[in-house]
Amino acid sequence: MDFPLLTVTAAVPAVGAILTAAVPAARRTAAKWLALLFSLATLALAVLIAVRFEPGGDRYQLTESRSWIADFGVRYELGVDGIGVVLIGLTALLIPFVIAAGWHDADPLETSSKRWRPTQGFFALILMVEAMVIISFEATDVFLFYIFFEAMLIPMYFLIGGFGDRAHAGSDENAAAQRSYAAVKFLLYNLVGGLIMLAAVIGLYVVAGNFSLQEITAARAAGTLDMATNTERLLFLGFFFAFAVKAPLWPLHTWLPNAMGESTAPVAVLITAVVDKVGTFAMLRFCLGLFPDASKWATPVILVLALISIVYGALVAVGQRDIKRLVAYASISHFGFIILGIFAMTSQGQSGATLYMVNHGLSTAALMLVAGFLISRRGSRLIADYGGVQKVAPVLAGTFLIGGLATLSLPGLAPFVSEFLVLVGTFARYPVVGIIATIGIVLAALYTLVLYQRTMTGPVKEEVRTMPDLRLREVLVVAPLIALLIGLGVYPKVLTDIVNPAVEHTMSDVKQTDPKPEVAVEAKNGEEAK
Amino acid sequence: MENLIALLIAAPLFGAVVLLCGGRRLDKTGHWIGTLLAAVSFGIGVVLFADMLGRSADERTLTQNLYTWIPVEGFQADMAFQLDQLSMTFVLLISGVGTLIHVYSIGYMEHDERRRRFFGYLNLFVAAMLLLVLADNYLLLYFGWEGVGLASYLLIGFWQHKPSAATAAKKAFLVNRVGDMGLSIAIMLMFTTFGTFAFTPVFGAVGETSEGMLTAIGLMLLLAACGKSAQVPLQSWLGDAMEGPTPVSALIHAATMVTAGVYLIVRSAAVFNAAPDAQLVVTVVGAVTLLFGAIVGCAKDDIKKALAGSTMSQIGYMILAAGLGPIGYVFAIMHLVTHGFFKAGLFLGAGSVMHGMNDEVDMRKYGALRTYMPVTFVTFGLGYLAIIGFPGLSGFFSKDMIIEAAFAKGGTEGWILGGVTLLGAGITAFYMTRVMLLTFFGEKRWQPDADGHEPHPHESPKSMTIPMVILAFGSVFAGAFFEIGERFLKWLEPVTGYSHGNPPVSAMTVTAATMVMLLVGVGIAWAMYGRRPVPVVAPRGSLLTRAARRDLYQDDFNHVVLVRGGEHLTRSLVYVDHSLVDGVVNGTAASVGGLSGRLRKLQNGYARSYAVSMFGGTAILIAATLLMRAV
Amino acid sequence: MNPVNYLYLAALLFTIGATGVLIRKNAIVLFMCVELMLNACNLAFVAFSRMHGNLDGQIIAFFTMVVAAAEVVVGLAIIVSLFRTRHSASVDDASLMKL
Amino acid sequence: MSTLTSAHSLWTLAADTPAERIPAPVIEYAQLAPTLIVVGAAVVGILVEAFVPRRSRYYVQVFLTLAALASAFAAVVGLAAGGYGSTKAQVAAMGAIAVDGPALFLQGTILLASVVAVFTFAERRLDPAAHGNRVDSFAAQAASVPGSDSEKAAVKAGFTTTEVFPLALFAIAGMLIFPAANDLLTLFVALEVFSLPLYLLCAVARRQRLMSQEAAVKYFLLGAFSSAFLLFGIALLYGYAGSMSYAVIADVVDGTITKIDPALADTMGNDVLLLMGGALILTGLLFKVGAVPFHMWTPDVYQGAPTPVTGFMAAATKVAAFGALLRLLYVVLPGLRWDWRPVMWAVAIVTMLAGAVIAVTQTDVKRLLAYSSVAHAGFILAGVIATSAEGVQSVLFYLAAYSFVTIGAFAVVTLVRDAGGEATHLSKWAGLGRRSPLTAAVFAVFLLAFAGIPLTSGFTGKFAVFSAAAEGGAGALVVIGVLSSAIAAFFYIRVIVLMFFSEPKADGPTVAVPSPLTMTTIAVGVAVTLVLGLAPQYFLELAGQASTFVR
Repeated sequence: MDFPLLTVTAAVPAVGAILTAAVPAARRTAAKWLALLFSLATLALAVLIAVRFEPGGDRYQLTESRSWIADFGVRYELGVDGIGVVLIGLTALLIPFVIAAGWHDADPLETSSKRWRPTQGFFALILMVEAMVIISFEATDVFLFYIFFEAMLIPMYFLIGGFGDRAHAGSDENAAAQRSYAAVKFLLYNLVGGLIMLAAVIGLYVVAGNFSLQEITAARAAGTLDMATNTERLLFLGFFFAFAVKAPLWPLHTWLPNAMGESTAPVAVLITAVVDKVGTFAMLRFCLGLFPDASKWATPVILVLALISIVYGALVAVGQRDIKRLVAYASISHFGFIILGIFAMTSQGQSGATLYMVNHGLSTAALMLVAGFLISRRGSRLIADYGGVQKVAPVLAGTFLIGGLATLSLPGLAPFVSEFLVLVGTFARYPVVGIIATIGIVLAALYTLVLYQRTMTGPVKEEVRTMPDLRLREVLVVAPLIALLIGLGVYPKVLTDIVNPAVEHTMSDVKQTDPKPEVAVEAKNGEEAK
Repeated sequence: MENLIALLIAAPLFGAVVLLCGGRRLDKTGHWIGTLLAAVSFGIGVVLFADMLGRSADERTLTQNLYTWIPVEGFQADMAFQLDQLSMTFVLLISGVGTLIHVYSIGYMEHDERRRRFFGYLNLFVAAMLLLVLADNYLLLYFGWEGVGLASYLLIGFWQHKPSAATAAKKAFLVNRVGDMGLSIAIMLMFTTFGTFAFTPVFGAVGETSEGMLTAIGLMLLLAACGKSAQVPLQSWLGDAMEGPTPVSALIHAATMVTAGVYLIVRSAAVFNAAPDAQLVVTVVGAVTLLFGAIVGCAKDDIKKALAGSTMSQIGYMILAAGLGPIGYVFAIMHLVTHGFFKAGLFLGAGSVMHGMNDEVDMRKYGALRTYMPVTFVTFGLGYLAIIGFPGLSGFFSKDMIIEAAFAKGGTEGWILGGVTLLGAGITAFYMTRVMLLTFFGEKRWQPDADGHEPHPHESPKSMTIPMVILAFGSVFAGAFFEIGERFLKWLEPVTGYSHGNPPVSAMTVTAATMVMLLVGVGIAWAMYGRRPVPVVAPRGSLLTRAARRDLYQDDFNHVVLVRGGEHLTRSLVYVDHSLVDGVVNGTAASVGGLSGRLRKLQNGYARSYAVSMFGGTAILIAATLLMRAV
Repeated sequence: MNPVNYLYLAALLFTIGATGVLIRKNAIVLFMCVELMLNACNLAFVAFSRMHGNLDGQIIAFFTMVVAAAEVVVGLAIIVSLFRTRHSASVDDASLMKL
Repeated sequence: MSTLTSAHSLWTLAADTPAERIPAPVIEYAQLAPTLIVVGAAVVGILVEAFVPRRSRYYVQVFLTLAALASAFAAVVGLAAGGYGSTKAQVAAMGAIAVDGPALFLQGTILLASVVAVFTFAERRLDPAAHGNRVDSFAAQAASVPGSDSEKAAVKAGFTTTEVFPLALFAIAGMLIFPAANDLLTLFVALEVFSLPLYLLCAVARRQRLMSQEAAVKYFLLGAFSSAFLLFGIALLYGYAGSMSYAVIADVVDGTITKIDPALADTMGNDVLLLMGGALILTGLLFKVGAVPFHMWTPDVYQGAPTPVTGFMAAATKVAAFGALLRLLYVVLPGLRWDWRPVMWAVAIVTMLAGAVIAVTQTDVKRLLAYSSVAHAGFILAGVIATSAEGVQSVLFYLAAYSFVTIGAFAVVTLVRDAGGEATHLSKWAGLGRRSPLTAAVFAVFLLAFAGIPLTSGFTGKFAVFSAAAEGGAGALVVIGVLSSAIAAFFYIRVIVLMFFSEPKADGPTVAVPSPLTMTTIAVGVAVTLVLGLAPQYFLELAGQASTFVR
């Protein structure tokens, strides 16, 4: 409580947003650098958090608590557990890449007026989103979380609707129409989810009388706060619905392809790699923490939905004609894995799910940003318009391939670790589910390789022939991501050490223990012993 | 000493990284770096081998634990290696033959502007394969396993501008993925059963669980093996994989990739020994593939495809042997090694032929090449004799052992398997002789290639012929060397165990029978292709021939059922997603809009109608209040 | 006679007034109907005050008259100005704004 | 016979109630100060119209009005500080007017809202000056026919309808009394006192006078109609309880009254009187609130009236009317809770849904806001139904939050103009965000507040009323409310899409640069919206302390 590190971490990008927005219209580049600067400062703070955080220590650390709205029993309570730390890290890490990748995405068109300052707006909004995402990863007060969970929709909405692809199939009005359709769809889906959650939040308030996650969880554990079974289930559903829309879980997913398809690649990354993570994160922290019994009650259905997401998402991805939509459906499939891991209720599953959030963020970022570079070159999102790119732009193709391999979770790249953990974790409790889920790894290979084959290999298309290879800025964006993917793939320990304790807490919230192996092998950990 | 193990992998891996990230500036030197690092790896292997020979049989296992890879509660995966005789064998084979193929490629890929990348991929391939055989737990093995898959994907699809190549690469990777499913499920089963998936503890605990569970694990491992080793039903990728440059085929077929399956099964001996049913399935798969490959091999006119068929069938032998349990493990590996020599030799020879014939692959357009490329002819010939099991050459010993072992299985199984292996030997003799005759004997049937260049065959450069020669030596003497004094048996037995089984017939009889089959096969082949001229355009051929040409329609089956079906499925799902899932949402929105449109008609602008609604409202209000009281 | 009857009368007048508002077109007539309703209320007030034997009701009656008068002033002002612009006092003609 | 006795008793009664028994009334001037100040200022305003020369009238009136409102607000604050809101809450003026927490809170709200509203009344920079005279949103001479020579002359002469200020003051005075009224007579009179000036204010728009007058007529006729219902309800309730005083009626209703004379005993038995009376009074109040099905005047009147007036009405009227409604339901009819709650449930639900649904297809900004105000009435009703201290608190807070957002929004509407005056058709707002980002952004903030997006006052208010309702056991209502606010969100967002994501039209409207007056209004609106969204605690406490009625 000495130095409000968490508040500052969230405040820095917010301040940055305001300053960036204030930059005069002419000084566009200044705005960009300012935004980048602030995002890097945030990254530094996030690293500081990770350093200050002791994995062995209390469940929530660096906590802050101030009174806020006493009449609603709302307090301004912040605190991070391992899961929060890594996700804050992910967010703070990706934003600079998003900004750098979107460097030219928001340069104003000629037709716009003097006072219209899209560039400033674009970067300001990105920072605003970052601030809100970070604080919702930090909030340990349900109301506080809800506020930002909802509020972040607005800047996202403007990012999607206001800054579509320049490179868009079809006429400009048509593009604008599709774009605002996507934006509205995104907002309404999430708003409806959020409002239904609001009803549940109110219900929780009526039942519990305050919003402090720690107090309620403690009270639940101690049995001093007992909810009627049905109440708990209804509240759980209210919360889960909102998170499932955000995540997104089948059949609430259809906003994602539109949103990712119409928005620029960096924004698409922002959506799927950062904002959507709040949904899965909230499932882990709030659904399980507040409503353990209801969570267990709902598990079968949720597992089935997650399975559908995995298989369905992958299959539909195979059938896409549009690169970005394909990636979107791939993400839907991956979110299926994450949710599967969370509700498998095993430490492997949940650690895996948490790692998955990070790794999916990285891999999608890599793949999507490269795809964005590709699209910006050719001016089309249609897979059919490409072919033989590897001949003319080998580096681009190579990075694209690595991104793809990460997406199909090849061993040695980070996603493999998380995906396998999720599968093992699920299998340990629900063998059949686990086996069906493994089909996902084949399908993932299918859509990734199909995408790569159709765009990068084969005879060189005329329009592609003059395509330049990655520029320095672009390489600088992609290279670190790839490095991270490999690094976390061969040495994921850095994350698991932080995450595991938090997961243990979550497991104890839901009063679950890992299923014991049939045969207890003494020499199990003999290797480390040596 | 054990700290060297990591270097085995590190060297080629380093090469791969350097070559792939190095950029154009390495184009000049790239291939040398690659070859060098492969050789380094081989050198270290030899050092370690020498060291291992220096120890007594029971202290030959070295382990090296780098760090804990994935630690989550009970789930502990280590980045740890284990080097025992079995791994050693593979290390030498992989790095040795691998290096030779590197050398060969220097010449073969000379005119390809992406040669640097090619060598990068080759190094990656070697590294992944070494990781596979050195891992001390199944998850790490899985790492190498998929790494091999990736490398094969990159190499098969090396000529990406050819759509066929890209497709073949994709196919190989996907089919392998299906196998990988098996491996990952097997790992999960081990984890839930034993709480670990490291070799030593798992094999130690085998006794403590049910046979059913072990059978399940065994079958899953077999599925994995089928994927990598191109066994029925996952063999379809192997033929297409010939789209890759010939050295790649050599590497895949001789040293890396397809041998992984055999390694997996032999490595998991403990599991299989305890699961007879699984073993039976393994032998069946092996037997079926053995014949399948052989039959396919008989009908192909593409020299590489024919050799591919033969590989399939030879691997079939090994799998079958591995399925026999302690009787067969050693011989499976032994055949694997000898096969590594002669198959590599054969492929390099084929490559050399193609090199001389403007990359023509159709054997019907070869003929009478023996005089034009003598070295190739001789080395290829020796490889040929080795594979058909000509007495004294390596193939003879290793294959003979497997056939004996098959009989030694005992009972009707023994007879059936033995019969199959014998038959296989015969067919092998037939199709290899066919290849030989079509390529090197008979009259010239050369055709100008697409751009009208008349082929004028010539011997390949030294960088290509030298490896061929070395390999030829291997294929001639390896078998004898292993067999004399049962060196190989003594070497491997501590790891895999060995039992004689109960051969119903004496070794001599088996050998004699094999000889007979061999002669029959060669005879028929000579009768068909040696005596009468060979048509340049393949005759329609019998039903079986046509079936064999199309891989016994197994691929068509895949195409119709999986590919077509899959396409339909995805298309319909896309439709569902758009019209149903999304339709519901848009529908609700639209209906709200419609309702709104209808409701706003009520607001018709006439003050009196507003008054009416007020009046009505009041009436209802009063009525409701009274009603509340009434009820 | 029983004061309840006055209530019936009041109710009757009120209903007539209300009906008039609903069925007549001319703004003035509408307005007169409203006045009729107010007077019906007055009647009710007086009757009740008579029943309860206190004067509140009668006092309100006076207030109501005052208010009604005020309403007339405002109302006529508006209606007249409308009439002057449109040369019609029909409320149905005044329906620019709808939907 | 019976007739005879009754006739006789009639006579005797008349005889033996001598006039001197009526006690001399006591008036607590200090506690009625806010109202008195405003009324006084209104009267002075009339005199100003009579005597001050035309040129300087505007300034005098504006000054007078603002001064009056300010001092009235000061008085309210003083009373609240003096503890009249809580401990010393009492009934003043012979039981006619209550001086208690809700009354003071609402009076304060009304006064502040009126101040900012009056700023927009006084705005004279939006329209180009006519013949060198600055003009505001009101007709030069309301009496003259639009387009006639007399009007032209009036414009030439630089006439302005400064009467609007005293009129507004009268309306405000009525509104101040309305929520404080403690007997039915005061309720009725106050209703008329604030309604009549509003009818007039609706009629005096400078532009589109036809619509303005039409709005006035509709408003007037329907208003009169509804007040007739109200009055009849009062009559019946009086008949039931034999008294006008809330306290007495309440006692009669829940049967705790001590002295029961036979006549009362007779009428008390007759619940139909009570229920019908209650229902009719509700009708009257729900009309002012704009609840379905008594809402139909809202869109037309909101659209036709001069926009500053619309803003004023939309904010202040709602506050006053809901205040009166609260007092009626919480003070007079709590005994009847089990009868009116279900009915109000139904009304609230219908109001929320209908308002939201119909708004979806609106094409005119003012009508859109009108329907949204209907939907909001529904939300507030949800808080009313809670029948708990939290309920009152939440409603008070919501009203405060809502009124400023509304005035601000309508103030923005006055800025967007083209040749024909305000460009209220939505299609004209296309691409406003490109032309003048700031205006669009501000309006977006208001829309988001309406939509109840977190970090705005709208969210806090919505959370307050819904949580109160939920605690009152109206969970289903909350769910429906949530759904309808989802629908509502849709059309607010539509406007945002229009402003920011669609290309501006060539003949699009221009955004007038207003004087500091309107700027203040808008600024205050935004400030309140954000403050109540980010740090509402203080105001919630205030509303909480003010949530007990005196009886």
